[in-house]
Formats: sequence, C-alpha cells, structure tokens
Amino acid sequence: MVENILNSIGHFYPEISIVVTLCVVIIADLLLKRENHTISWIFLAGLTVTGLLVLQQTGLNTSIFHDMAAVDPFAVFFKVILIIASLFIVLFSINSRELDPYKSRLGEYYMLIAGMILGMFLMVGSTNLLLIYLAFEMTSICSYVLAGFTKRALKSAEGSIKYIMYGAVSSGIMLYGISLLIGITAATDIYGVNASLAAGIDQPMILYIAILMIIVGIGFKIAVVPFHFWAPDVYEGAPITITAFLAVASKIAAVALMIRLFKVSFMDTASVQIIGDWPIFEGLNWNMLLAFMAALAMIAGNLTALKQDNIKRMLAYSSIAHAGYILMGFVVLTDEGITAIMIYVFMYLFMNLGAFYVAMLFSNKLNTESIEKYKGLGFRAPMECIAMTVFLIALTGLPPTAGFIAKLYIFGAAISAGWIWLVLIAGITTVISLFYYIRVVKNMFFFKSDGISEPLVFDAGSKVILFMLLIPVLLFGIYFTPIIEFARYSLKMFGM
Amino acid sequence: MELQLFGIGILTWIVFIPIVGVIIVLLLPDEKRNAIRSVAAAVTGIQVILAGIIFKYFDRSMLGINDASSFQFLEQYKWITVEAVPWVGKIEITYFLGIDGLSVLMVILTALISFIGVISSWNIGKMVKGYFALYLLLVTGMMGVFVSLDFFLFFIFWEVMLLPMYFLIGIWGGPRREYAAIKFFLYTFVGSILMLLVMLALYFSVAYTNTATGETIHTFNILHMMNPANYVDGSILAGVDTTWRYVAWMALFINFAIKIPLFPFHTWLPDAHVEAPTPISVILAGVLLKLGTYGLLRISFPIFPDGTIYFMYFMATLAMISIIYGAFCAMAQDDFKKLIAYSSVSHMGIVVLGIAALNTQGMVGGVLQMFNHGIITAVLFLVVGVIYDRTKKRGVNDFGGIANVMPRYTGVAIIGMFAALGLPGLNGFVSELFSFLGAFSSFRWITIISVTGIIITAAYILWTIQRVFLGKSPDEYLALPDLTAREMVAFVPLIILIILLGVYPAPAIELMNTSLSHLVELITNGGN
Amino acid sequence: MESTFLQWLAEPGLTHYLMVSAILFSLGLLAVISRKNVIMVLMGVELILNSANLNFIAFSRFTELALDGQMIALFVIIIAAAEAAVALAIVLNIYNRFKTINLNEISLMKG
Amino acid sequence: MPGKPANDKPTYDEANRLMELSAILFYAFTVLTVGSAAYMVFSKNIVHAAFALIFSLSGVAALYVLLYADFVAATQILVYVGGILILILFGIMLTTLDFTENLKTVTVNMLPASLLSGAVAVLLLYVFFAAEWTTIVPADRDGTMYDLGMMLMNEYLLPFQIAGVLLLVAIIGALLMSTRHKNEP
Amino acid sequence: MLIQLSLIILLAPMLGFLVLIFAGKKLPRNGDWFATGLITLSFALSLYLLITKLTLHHGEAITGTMTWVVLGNAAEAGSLTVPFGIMIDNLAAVMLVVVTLISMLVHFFSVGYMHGDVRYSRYYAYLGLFSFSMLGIVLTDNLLMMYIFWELVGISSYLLIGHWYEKKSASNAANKAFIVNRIGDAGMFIGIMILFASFSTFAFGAIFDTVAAGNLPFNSTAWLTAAGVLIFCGAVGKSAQFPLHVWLPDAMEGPTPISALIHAATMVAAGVYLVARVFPILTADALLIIAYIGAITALIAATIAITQFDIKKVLAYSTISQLGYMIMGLGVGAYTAGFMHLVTHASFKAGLFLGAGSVIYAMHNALHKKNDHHTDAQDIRNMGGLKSRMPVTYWTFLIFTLAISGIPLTSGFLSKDEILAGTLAFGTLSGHWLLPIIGFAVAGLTAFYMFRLLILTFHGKHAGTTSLDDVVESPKVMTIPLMVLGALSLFVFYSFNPFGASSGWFFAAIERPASVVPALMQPATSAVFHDAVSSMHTLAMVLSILIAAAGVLFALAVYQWNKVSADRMASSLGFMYRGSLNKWYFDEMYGSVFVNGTIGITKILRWFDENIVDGAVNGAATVTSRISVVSRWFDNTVVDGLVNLSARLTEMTGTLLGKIQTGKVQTYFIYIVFSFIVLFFLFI
Repeated sequence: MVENILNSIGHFYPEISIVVTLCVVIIADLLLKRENHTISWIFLAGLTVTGLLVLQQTGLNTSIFHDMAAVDPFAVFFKVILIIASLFIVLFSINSRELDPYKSRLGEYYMLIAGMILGMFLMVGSTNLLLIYLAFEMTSICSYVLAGFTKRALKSAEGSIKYIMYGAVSSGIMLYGISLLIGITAATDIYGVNASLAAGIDQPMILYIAILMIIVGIGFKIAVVPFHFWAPDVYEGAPITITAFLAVASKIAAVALMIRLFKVSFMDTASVQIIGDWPIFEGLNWNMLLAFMAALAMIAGNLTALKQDNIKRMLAYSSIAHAGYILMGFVVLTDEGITAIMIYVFMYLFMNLGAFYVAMLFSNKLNTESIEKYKGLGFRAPMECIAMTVFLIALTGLPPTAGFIAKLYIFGAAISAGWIWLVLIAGITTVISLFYYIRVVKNMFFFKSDGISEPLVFDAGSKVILFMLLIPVLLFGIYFTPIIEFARYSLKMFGM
Repeated sequence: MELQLFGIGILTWIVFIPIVGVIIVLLLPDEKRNAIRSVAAAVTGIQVILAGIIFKYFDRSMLGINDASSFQFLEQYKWITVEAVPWVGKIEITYFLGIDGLSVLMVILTALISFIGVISSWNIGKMVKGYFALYLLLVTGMMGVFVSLDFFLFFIFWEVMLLPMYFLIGIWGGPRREYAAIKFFLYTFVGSILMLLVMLALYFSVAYTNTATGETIHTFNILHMMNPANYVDGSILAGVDTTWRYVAWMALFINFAIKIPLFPFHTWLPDAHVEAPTPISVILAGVLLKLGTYGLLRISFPIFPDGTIYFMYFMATLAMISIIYGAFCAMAQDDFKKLIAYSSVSHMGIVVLGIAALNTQGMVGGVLQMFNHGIITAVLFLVVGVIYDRTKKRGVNDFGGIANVMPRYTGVAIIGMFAALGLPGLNGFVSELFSFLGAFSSFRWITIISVTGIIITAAYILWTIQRVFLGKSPDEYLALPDLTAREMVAFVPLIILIILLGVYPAPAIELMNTSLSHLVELITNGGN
Repeated sequence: MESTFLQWLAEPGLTHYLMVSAILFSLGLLAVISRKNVIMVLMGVELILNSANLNFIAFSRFTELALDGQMIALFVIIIAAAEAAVALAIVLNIYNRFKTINLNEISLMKG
Repeated sequence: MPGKPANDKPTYDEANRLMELSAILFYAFTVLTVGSAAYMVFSKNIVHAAFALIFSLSGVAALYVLLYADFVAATQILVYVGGILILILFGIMLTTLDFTENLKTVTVNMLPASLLSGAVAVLLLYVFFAAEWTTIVPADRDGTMYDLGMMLMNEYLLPFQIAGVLLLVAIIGALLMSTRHKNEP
Repeated sequence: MLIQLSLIILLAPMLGFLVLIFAGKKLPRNGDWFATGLITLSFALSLYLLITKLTLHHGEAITGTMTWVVLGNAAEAGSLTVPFGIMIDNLAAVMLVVVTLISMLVHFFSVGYMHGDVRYSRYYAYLGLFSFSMLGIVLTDNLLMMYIFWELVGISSYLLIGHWYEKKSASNAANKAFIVNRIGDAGMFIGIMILFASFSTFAFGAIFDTVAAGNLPFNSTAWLTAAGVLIFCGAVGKSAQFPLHVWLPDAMEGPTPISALIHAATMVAAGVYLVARVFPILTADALLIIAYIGAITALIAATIAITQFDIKKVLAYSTISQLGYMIMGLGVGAYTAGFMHLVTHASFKAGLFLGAGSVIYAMHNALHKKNDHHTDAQDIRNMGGLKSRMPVTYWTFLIFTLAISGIPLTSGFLSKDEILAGTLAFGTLSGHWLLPIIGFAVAGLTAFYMFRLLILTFHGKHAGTTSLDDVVESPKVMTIPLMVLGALSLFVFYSFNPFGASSGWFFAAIERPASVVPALMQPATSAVFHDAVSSMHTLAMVLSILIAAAGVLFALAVYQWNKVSADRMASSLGFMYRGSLNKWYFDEMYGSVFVNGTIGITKILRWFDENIVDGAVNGAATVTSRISVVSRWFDNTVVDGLVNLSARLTEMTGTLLGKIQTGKVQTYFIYIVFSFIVLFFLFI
C-alpha cells in the first residue's frame, strides 16, 4: 500500500510542482501585493519547472495511486501541449491591457490557472471514473471564475454565469451517466469497465444512456455541436487570454480524456485483428454518433462563424468547427486517426493561440474586438497583420502552414478508413471557413483605415512572442517529421 | 542530364531564386522603389537566363512522363520520412524536381512571362515593396508546380500561389477587387480541396517496395502513382475502371477545370481579370491558366488513364462548349479586359479539346497552344494595360482611331489580336491547327462544331479592332504618346516569339514531341 | 401477474431506488430548464447531483461495487459544495452588475 | 474486501418483518423526497422552494440510511442541509431587495421543459424498469465509517488530496468573485 | 532550278512587304518603286518559268519539299511529318503569270491612283503581302499550306479593304469580308480535317494516290463527297459564291486598284483554282452541287447587276456572276474552260476595274476642283458623256465590255463559249438542262448590263447636276496598264482561232486531270465529255453569239436610243425590279433570319416591310452579337447565379444557426436535452 503511494509520488512530480506553484503564487501574492508582473514571472518559473518535470516523464509507462491515473507517453504528449499553452497564456497575460485594472488580483488569477492546469493534467492521465469527474470539476470550477475574472465588464460577468450554469448542468448529467456506467459494470476504473463489458453487455440500453450522458459532459468541454452553445458567449465575454486558454488547453485536455476513456473502456480488446485498429463492441456504434456530431460541428461552426463581427466570437465558432475536425480523427477508430488528432491539436495549439494573440494586441491598442474596425490595419501594423494572415490561413488549412499538415493527416486518416462522406463535408466546410477567415485578412489589407493612419507600435517583447508562435506555424508546415514521430511514439497508453 | 551551380541543381535555382528576391526586397527600405523594382527584374531576368540554359541543354530525345530515369535536371532528396509502422509501412515525401518535354515549355513560359510582368509592373506605385514581394512569391509557386514530381510538393506550390494572387488582386486591383479576389480564391480553393482528397486517396492506395530493403513505402511520388503495379490490393483506388477511380478523376478534373477555366467553372476568370492590375492579368492568363491543363496532363491523364479514356467525350464536350460559349461571351463584352478574359476561356477550350483527343497531334497542339496562348494573352493584356495607363478607360467603345495616334502600339496590338484570331504565320494558328486536327481524329462532330468557334473568334476580334483602332480618333486622344522604350521591352520579345513560332514552330514542338508521344502511348495502353 | 407486481412493490430493490433517482433527475432537469431565477437553477442542479448520488449508493448496496459507490458519493457531495460556493459567488457578482438574477434577462451576447 | 463480515443473520420472520418495515420506510421517504422536490420545482416562492429542497435532501439522506450508507447520510445532512442550503438561503437574501415582490419567481419555457423532462423521465423509468439486474444479496453492515476511512487513506488518497486543492481553489475563487477589492468601484 | 526560281517569285513581294512595313516612310517616294520593281521581277521570272515549263517540262510537275514540323516520335507509329512543298505544274505556271501580271499592272496603276494617300507605303506593303500570299496559294503542293495562304490572302484583303479605315463603311466592309470568308474557311478546314484524319497527309498527290488506291475517308463515299463539298466551301467564301457572296460588293469600299487586283482578278479566282486543284477527288455528287452553286450565283449576281448605279457595284456583281460561271464550268466538267475563263476574266475584269478607277479618279478630281463633296463620284447617274473626255479609258473599256459580253474576237468569247458548250454537253449527258439554260440567260444579262454601264458612263449626255468640264484623261501611268490589259483581252493570246479555243496552246497545256474517286461516284470521263462538247460546240457558239448580241442590242435600245423606257420597264417588272435593286435582300435576310429565327416567319415578313433600306447591317455580326447578349445574360445570371445562390444559402443557414444562439442559457438547456433524446434514438 504505502510503497505504491510512495512510488506513485515519484511519478507525480509535475502535478506536485503545479500545486506547489499554486501555493507559492498565493503566498507571494500576499507578500508582494505590488501592481506589477513579478507574480507573473514567478508563475512562469513554476510552469517552466513543471514543464521540465513533465519532460522527465518521457518513456514512463506506468500506473499510479492504485490505478487512479496513468503516466504514459500519451499523457506526457498532452501534458507537453498543455504546458506550452499555459506558458504562452502567461506571456499573453503579461502583455494584456485588459487585465491591467485587475493587477492587484493577479495572484488569484494565476492560482486559478494553476488549478486549471492541475485539473487538465489529471484529465489527460486519469484512469478512474471518480478522478475523471474530479479533474473535470477542478478544471471547470477554475475556468468558471476565470471567465468572469474581469468582473466589472458586463460581458465577462454574463459569460461566467452562463458558463457555470451550463457547466454545472452538463457535469451533473455526466455524473449521472458515470453513476450508471459504474453501476452496470460495478467498476470504478476504466480498465474494470472494459473487463466487465468484455464479459458481456447486460444492460445495453443503460449503457447507451450512460455513454451519451458522458458524451454530453465531455462534449461540453470540447465544445462540440450540439453541446457547444456556451462557447461563443463565454469566449466573447471572457478576457482574451482566458478565451485563448479555454479554446486551446481545456479543449485539448478534454479530447485527450475522451480518447483515453473511449479507447480503454469501449473497445473490444479481444477481437483485435490488426494492430492499431480499434474494434468496438458489437452493437455499440458510438463512432457513428461521433461522426454525426463531427459533421454537425463542422457545418454549424463554420456557417455560424460567417456572420460574426467580434473576432473572439468568430474564433469561438471556428474552434467549434475545429472540434468537429478533431472528432473526425476519432471516428476512424485506428491509431492513424489518433495520431492525426494528436498532430492536429499540436498544430492547432500554435495557430489558434497566434490568432488570439494578435487579436489581443489589436484590442490592447484599439480597444475593440470588432473585425470591421480592423480596416486598414495592414498598413498600420504590417508585421502583426502578416502574422495574423498566416495564423488564419493556417486555421483554414492552407499550405505551407502547420494547419495544412493538421488537416492533411485528419483527412488522410478519414479517407484511408473510407469515411468519404465525412471527408467531403469536411472539405466543403473548409471552403466555407475560408470565407470568414479571409474576411479578417480582407479588412486588414484591402481597405484604407478611416482617417487614422499612424502606425501602431508594439514593443519588442510582444514581437518576440509573436515570432515564437509564427515560426512553429510556418516551420511545421514545411518540416513536420518530428511531430509525427512524437505523435506516433505517444500513442502508447498504459494498459493497452 | 544534370546541371548544378554551387552544388544546387538548376531547377532548385530557378524555383527558389525569387524567394531570394523576396528576402532582398523585404530588407530594402520602402523608399528605394527603383532598387526594389530592379531586384525583381534582376531575379526574373536570371530566371529567363536559366530557362535559356535549360532550353539549350534539354535533351529532346528523352521520354519522361512516367520514367524517373528519363527526366532531366532531376533532383530528389528525402524530405519527410516516417519510419516503418507495422500496419502502414514507411511513409515518404520527397523533394523531387525534374522536367520532361511536357514541362520544359511551361518553365520557359513562366520565366519569360514573369520577367515581362515585372517590366510592366514598373509604374505600380502603391506599396512597391509588398507588391514585388508577393509577386516573386507567386513566381516561385508557379515555377514550382511545373517542376514538381512529388504530389505533395506539387500541392504545396499549387497552394502557395493562391495567397499572393489573392492579395495582388485584392490590394492592387480595380474597384470591385475584393469581390474578384475572394471569388478567385474560393473557386480555386474548392478545387484544391478536391485535389487534396484525391491526393490522400492516392497516397493511401499507392505503395512501392524498396528493392534494397524490402520495405513497403507509401509515397506521394507522382511517377509511382502512374504504375498500376504499385496499387495496394483492396485500397480505394486499386484496380481499373472502378467507381472510385472515376470519382477521383472527376474530382481532379473539377480542380483543373476551375483553373483552366472550362465552362461552367469559368465565372471567376472575367472578374479576376477585370479587377487585377495589368501585370497580374498577364500572369494570370499567361501562366496560371496553364496550370490547369498542365495538371491534367501531369496528373490526371497518366495516373488515371482509365478515367481519362472514359471521360474523353465529356472533356471534349465541355471544351467545345467553352470554345463556342467563351467566344460568344467575348463578343458581348464592352470591357476590353473582360473581352480578352472570355477569349481565354475560348482558347483554353481548344487546349482541352486537343489534349482530350489522346493522340499525338492533339496533344502536341494542345501543349503548344498552352504556350502560345500564354504569349498571346500576355500581349493582349499588356495592350489593354498600355491604353488604360494613358486614358484610365477600358471600354471598347470608348476608343476609336487609335491607329492614327499610336501606330507602333497599333501594330503590336494587331499582331497580338491576329495571333489570337488564329492567323497563319502567327503562333496561334499552328497550335489551333494541330489541336483541331488531333481532335477530329477522335471526335468528329464535336470538333466540327468547335471549329465554328473560329468564325466567332474572328468576328469579335475584328469588331474589337474596328472599335478601338479604326475610325476617326476622338480629339481627347490625339495627344496620346506612343509606346515608350520600356513598354517596347515588354512587347518585343513576345511579338518576336509570336511570329517566330508562327512561321517555324519546330523548335518548340521538338522539345515536347518525345514526351508527349510517350504520354499518349501510356494512356492508350492503360498505364502500362 | 398482479401478485408479482405487488410483490415487486413490496420488496424495494435496486430498481426502486433507480426509479426514485430517475424522477429526481427529471425534476432537477425541469427546474433547471424552466425556472428563471439563477438560484432555482442551482437548486435544480443539486437535485441532479443528488439523484446521481442516490444511484451510487444504491449500486454500492446492491452490486459488487460495494463501498466504492459510497466513497464516490462523498466526493460528489464535496464537489457539489465547492461548485455551489463558486456559483453563488458568481451570482452575487451578477447581481451587482445587472441588478437581477433572472437568467433570461442576462443576455448581452447572442447570435 | 475491507469491512467486517455480517455474523448474525436475521431469521426468516425477522427478515420478512424488516423487509416490510424497510418497504414502508422506503415509500415514506420516497414520497417525502419526490414530493418536496416536486414542490420545490413548482413553487412560486423561492424561499419556500429552498425549504422544500431541505426536506427533499433530508429524504435522500434517509434513503441513504435505508441503503446502509450511514456515513454518507450524515455527510449529506451536514454538508447539504447545514452548508449548501444555508449558502443558498444567504444567496437568496443577498440578491433580493424587496422580499415581498421578488420572492416570486417566474418560469420560462414551461411547455418544452415539461415535455422534455417528461420524456427523459419516461425514458429512464422505462429503461430501469425493463432492466434485468443480477443483484447480489445485500450485505448488512454495522457501519461504514471505518472502511471508508481506510479507503480514503489508501486507494482514494489521490482524489482526497485533489479534493482538498479543489476546495481551496473554490474558496479563493468564490472570494474573488464575491468581494469588492480596494480599487474597484 | 525552277523551284529556286519560284521561291524568288514567291518571296520577292514578301521582301517588299517587310521593307515597306518597317521602313516604308523613310524610303524615297515612300518606296513605291521598290515594291513595283520587285513585282516586276516576279512577273518576269514567272513569264520565264511559264515558257520554260511549257516548252521543256510540259508534262511533268516540278516539286520540292521541306520539312516544317515533325509530330510524334519518329521511331513510333503515328508519327507525322508536316512538309511545306512547292509544286509547279502547268496550272500553277499559268496562274503565276496571271497573278504577277495583274499585280504588276495594279502596282503601276496605283502609282497614279493612290498618289498622295495618307498611308501610301502601307498600301504598297499590303499589296506585297497579298501578292506573296496569292503566289503561295498557287505554288503550294498541299492542303495545309493552301489553307495557310488562303487565310493570309484573306487578311491582306481585309487590310486593303479597310485601307481607309477612318470610314466606318470601310472597316465594316473589311470585317464583313473577313468574317464571311472565315465561314467558308471553317468549312474548308473541316474538309481538310476529314482528309487528314483518314489519310494522315495534306499533300495533293498523296491524297489522290490514296483515294485512287481505293481508300475512302471513314470508309464512306458520303464522307468523300462531304470532304469535297466542304473544301469547296472555302471557294464559296473566297470566290463569293452563293450564299456567301454578300461580302464582295461591300468590299468595293477599298481602293479601286485593290478591287481590280483582289476582288476581280486574282483572290476571288483562288476559289476556282482551289476547285481545280482538288478536282480529282470530287465525286459526281460534289461536282453537281458545285455546278449548281455556280449557276445560282451567276444568275443572282447578274440579275442584281442590272439595276445597280454604283459603277463599282455593277462590276462587283458582274465579277460574282463570272465567278459563278467559272465554278459552274468546273462543276459540269469543263475543267479547262472554267480555268481559262479565270485567266481571260482576270485580264478584262481587272481592266474594267482599272478603267472604272480611272473614271472615278477623274470624276473625283473634277468634283474636288469644284469643291463638291456631295456628289457621288462613283454613281453612273452622275456621269455620261465621258467618252470624249477620256478616250483611252473609253476605248479600252469598250474592249473589256465586249470581252465580258462574249462578243467574238475577244478572249471572253473563247472561254465563255467553251463553258456554255460544256454545260450543254453536261445537259445531254446527265439531263440537268437547267444549267445550260441559266448559262445562256446569264450570258444575255451580262451583255445587257455591261452595255448599260458603258452607255450610261461614257455615252449620251452628262446627267449629273454639276457640269464635268474639268474631267480629264488620267495620267499615263494609269492608262498604259489599261492598254496592256486591253490588248490581253483579245483572242489572239489564247488561241489563233477566234471561234474555238480548244485547239490553242491553253487547252494543250491545261488538261483535265483524271478523277480518282471510286468508279460509281465518278463524273463523266474526259473522253466522253469531250465528245459531247464537240457535238454541242457549234450550237453553243451560235446561241451564245445570238444571245450576247440580243443583250447588247437591248441595252442600246433602252439606254442609247431610248426606244424603251427604263423606268416603265422597271415599274412593269415591279417586284422583280425592287428585288434586284435591293440585291435580293441577302444582307437583310441574313440579318433577320438569325435574329428572329425562333420567333417566326411573321416577324421576318414585317421586318421586310419595315426595312427597305440597306442598313449596312452585317448579318452575321448582328446575329452573333444578339446570341452573345443572351449568353452574357446566361453567364451572369445562371452560371454565376448558381454560385451566388449557394453562397446565399450558406449565408442564410449561417444566420439561421446564429438565431439558435439566443444568448439565453435555458434555451441552450432545451437544446441539450433535445439533442440528447435525438442522439439516443440515433444511437440505438
């Protein structure tokens, strides 16, 4: 017992480090209470340490705390992504003017982010249904508060109340689903669930309901149609740093959670024919369900985005659409598909963060998030606008950017598995997506700004961050072998 | 045949030297406009010289098409390699460049038109730096497509052209430029997505076995895709004459037809042409449209010979409609640029008719027509550009009597127009002749109907000449200056080519003869 | 038939508890959807959580799940408390901003 | 399996009587739980609703007791009735300016809401009723506290710790959202 | 040797073109001497070549080829070499002399006529281009090259008709000429394609050999007939045969020497030359069609010529009519006669035009002196009585008129007589008696209208409003060519027997080639035909003299002696007269048929009523521009509309989906629960 716990702690350093960071931030906040970004740098240091500790876990493939969680390449891959996203969010926060009035509360801000990171780390690693729920709630509760962090802004307040209401109901439904799943399988960890189902599905109807209810919960986190309704409102209301964090990190973490849960629990290990193929339990065609949802997400996300004027809201719908593309990889039920998802989220991380970052820079200077107000910016801030263009065409999926590689692999996986109709929908919606992405570009470059034409000057620091995002987007569009190798390597899950 | 400079192959040079230009242009300060222009001119000038070297050293007797060893100036390096995975095999994307008789003319055309485009861009004054940076990027994309032998690389270059073109139309274009730009972008993008899907399907269907190591390797290599033996059993595109192969062929065809553009995928073209600045119209009509037919010949035909034969009549019918329809539409236009744009639809229809015939004459005629049409429309758009520069008007009915005012200009314009009309002695005739001759052997009635297109062509071209150049000159135009020296630099090489290839086309035909005969044989033998 | 049904009624087993939880769940859902007041919605959520907990406890009694079910129920209660605290804090903030806690009156953002 | 095995099995009669008793209690508490819950949902007065919820949750606690989950039942009473509901009541007080007017809350979407909830209820009830359960004979326990404590420190150590962090974060978050800071309006 | 010589003949005018187009204005006298010198050189060499050919190489064809393009891999099957070749047989040799001679005379004439023109050197340059192209047609040995030069003469004709392009009517006429020709050329091109697709060669000799060996295009005689008829389409366009004859009268907008050279003597005769070239593969059906087309053309044009008042228009219709004769001659099998008529017609028709040019030149100068810019210098109603003022012009004109009317002792009599004999023979052989009837009728009409023209122009009193005291004879440089042509219009150059050409050198040099088509499709053989002609010859001669004389006398009666009133005759013929005056409404018909094609015949009739005046509507252009308007509409509305519709739909769906996003959380809950239920039923 005790050895298990002690061993487990040895494999739990990143999470511990996050908790320590969390505490340090609170204490530092109490001690410093200065209205500058010292606290940000402290937090950044904590995150860096955590990141290094995550990297140390490379190669591990083990279970900790009595099968509560797993430390395996799959989890490490996602933790790396989450840490990268978090680091960028901190850098964004340092540059954000929106947070300035709340400088005295940055301690709480970072603490909540730390809480979210902890929750997400657990989400990607947990193998126990209770821990899954707990991690889920951990992430949610922190993000509810963060969404309303700029609480004097009405939209922010509204976003947070909508978020928590929606989240509470969704997680309630999911919990009910979990209770049913646990009940019919009499197991609390996902391996047990699988073993029980493998022995025979006694209660198919209840199982369906349970799976659906769990999908409601995870779908809420991924913001996939038809459980996406909160996303636009919350994304628009939340401070832009948090919007970016929600759109990237918590979505990716939920994807990881879903992959692990479904792959471990709902797949028929006994009938594996080809390595890398996932046979599902007979009669349990949840991939059809996901295909349907993916198609809906791509259609609804892209179509609704067409009409948006607020850049954050537009990116919100775009991220809904991207959730659809990600689910496409899920539908394929092969390791190909999962690799494609992993490549996708990796690329998505940079390009989406990039788009949010440029939007934030503009919002800092112009105090607006309206795309219409971007007119003529291409001549006032050429560098930023070119970067924005690159991020947007990457989101569209045009070469030679990372976004193209992401789409290439997702489409490729779907085609190789014969999901032609889904790929066609994806293709058509990609074309539609071009419309709204390019509208931003059009506004920036094709119009003269009304009256004002003096250049917008951004400091060197913000440019450095821009390049840190821009370079991967371009580089991975041309040379992406390492990413693929990394993703392929990270396919390994504990117990599979 | 290999030519290297500093250890880098000539094709890499010719493709990427504009990128060097882009970097230099971006480093120069905004104010040094002439320096920026000179860099662009120098870079494209070097391309012309390299194209000349290629022309000189190109071995006219090598087959190319599906045989890697008979491609010339070959360069192949590993680019993306993912080590073997149990159920897929090794994955390979290569940096694979080479030219054969099919592409060599296009490379020369691209180099030449790019250079002339730079010359005619000289008086663009709005954001010179951005303009030339995008322009040179576009040139890289175009050149890259013509020399890539790896589908992935081909696709990347194909897409790289999109964005610069979008900006060049959208920022430097006319009043409805944003509409035109987005229309161009969307049309082309729809096609690209279809091509992407087919590319992926091909990728998963094709695997070759490395003889040395015995590995099964999935590859984007176009040449491997042409070999039926490389198709994995049970994969989506395996077999001959299957539904999926037809679907794939059709998807590719739509992509290329949009680019060509064939009826009914052509409506982006008039808008794009009308709104684009002159040099961009020149590039668009001179090179970009050829990418469509080139793609058909490089990808669709040899990879899907079964589909090509199956859809032969379909292609020819669309080509026929394009020829007639484009000509009629051209006649109805009042806008000079739109008129030429529609004439491109008509003339590119002839290319498709020729290549759809799947015989040597038609194929040679078609490819030659690609080259000739590139030269001729370049001249015509430059002609419009010159008059637009001077009068800021483009309506055909706005002019009259220009012949008396600008004799040199009129001479150049009339040669260009006569070439478009298919006058013997000028290059357009030769290629149209062979295209029709070839087509007639394959489709009798379609060709007969298509030939009536040349009557309509004659009608609208003569009518245009009459309205613009003949008659009495209005007073406001009496003082228009004739062509300047710089404009002559742009025109003269093209005019010389028009006449030279009209009188003696053999040098051009020699270049492609062997390869195209081989291509015809390849298709008619079903890919073996 | 009738007697078996009566007998079934007389012996409350797993099914009975599950059905109670189902009714609670539906009532919670109804409250969540139909009540304008944010706090009523929160109370609806509490009902949903309790229905899930009832399931856990029932399963822990009637299946091999044993005490694990009770354990989970304990955690759920804790989480519910945390969530309620945060939710009420947010409600207070909303009240300060909008001077109302009617959910359908708080919709600046739509479309 | 941790926990003490049940030594003394009740006789048949005793069992029967117990069964009857438990059935009666079950129905009584069910009526209490469901009834108060229904009252809560349909009540116009929010304070009444809050008190109805207290009764309903207490009923649930009683059902826990019937299910031999004494510790959970106690926690339920403590945390819910003693904590969450008080919190809710405070919430009501703090967000209601005029008690005579604003206590009444209106419903929205009543028709679709009842239809959908009804549908869910019918669906769940049907599914649960139709399900054939292979239940094990309920093992009677003396108490669960010891076993739960052991588990909490072993298998459930990680969730326990995480729950602690969660509470910390939640408290600070709640403070952040509900308090006014020095330079806030 | 002769090949090199022919190359010099061919390229000399081209050299003139190149030099003049680039440096014309820098040369002294704008370079007219240069062009004229070159064409004179060509003429001299042609004459030498003709004599050499007839004397030393009488029976053989001299050929030389050069590879132009090689298609396909030489090692593989299906490869193809496209040669450029020269073939000089007697036909070509004669034609060379005709072309260079007329061209040379026109060059000289133009020195006077075009003196002081704004684009003088450009004019000579185009003349050079034309001569080059025409000589190319004559010299080529294959259909492809024929087609190439065919188009080139078309473009030079276009350039020359539009020489005075400031005038709208001139540029309209140029366009019309080219476009109508293109219609014919398209047919010819299809014909060429049929032959090429079957035989993989363009060369006349090779095609004839292949057909002779029994190969047919697509194994069908119908396709062979089609090929012949389609190639003949080229001739229909170029030689202004019905129904494509409408361009030639309009082409008179060009300078008059051009009308003489291109639109009377040489280019329009190229069609006849083409038919003569491909004669061996023409089947009996094709020949019959050709004969009838020729006959119809001859008749229609002659009837129109009667009523025209523009001196050049009369000559233009006369040209069409005579070309019809030639085509008819070839069609019935009177091969040599048809071709001979081409040669004789070239000289006298060129003479007529140059004479008309001389008159116009004189009139123009006279009117110019009076500052009269309103009187039409070409309208014969404004002339009359010029005989005394322009004696050389008058006398030469008289000779040409006699020649064209077919009066004995002229060259025209010889050739026309042979054609008429041929038609009569054809009538006896095949029973198509309509052809000789039309032939003789046209002969009479020709005599009538030509003398009408002569009388109204030169005889009688001056009829115009202004006096023509200032009219003087044209300068020598213009009259000498007239005299040369006048001499050439006499019988002696073609046959020493003034009543029969068949014994002359011409008939000896030009022989009808043997048909190569399958026996069933062959026309009557040379021998059979020859016998029939011999038997009919005297009859034809007598009839033709009588009819010509009747025509002349009638003309004299009406216009010279005023025995019959022209007006009364016109009004009594009523509808016939109006039809003729309005050129049988061809222009209008082409305009209206296509425009209102689908609407119905009633509208066409109404249109006839409303539009009596020739609106100079270019038929084909109107039609096509109407169609093009429709297709533009289609393009903008339907094709683009579909695209826009899908865009609109996309947008609408987007808006609709946006509506779902109400901003109210509880509505979202409804969606969740609803989707939950839906998904559940999808799932199970």
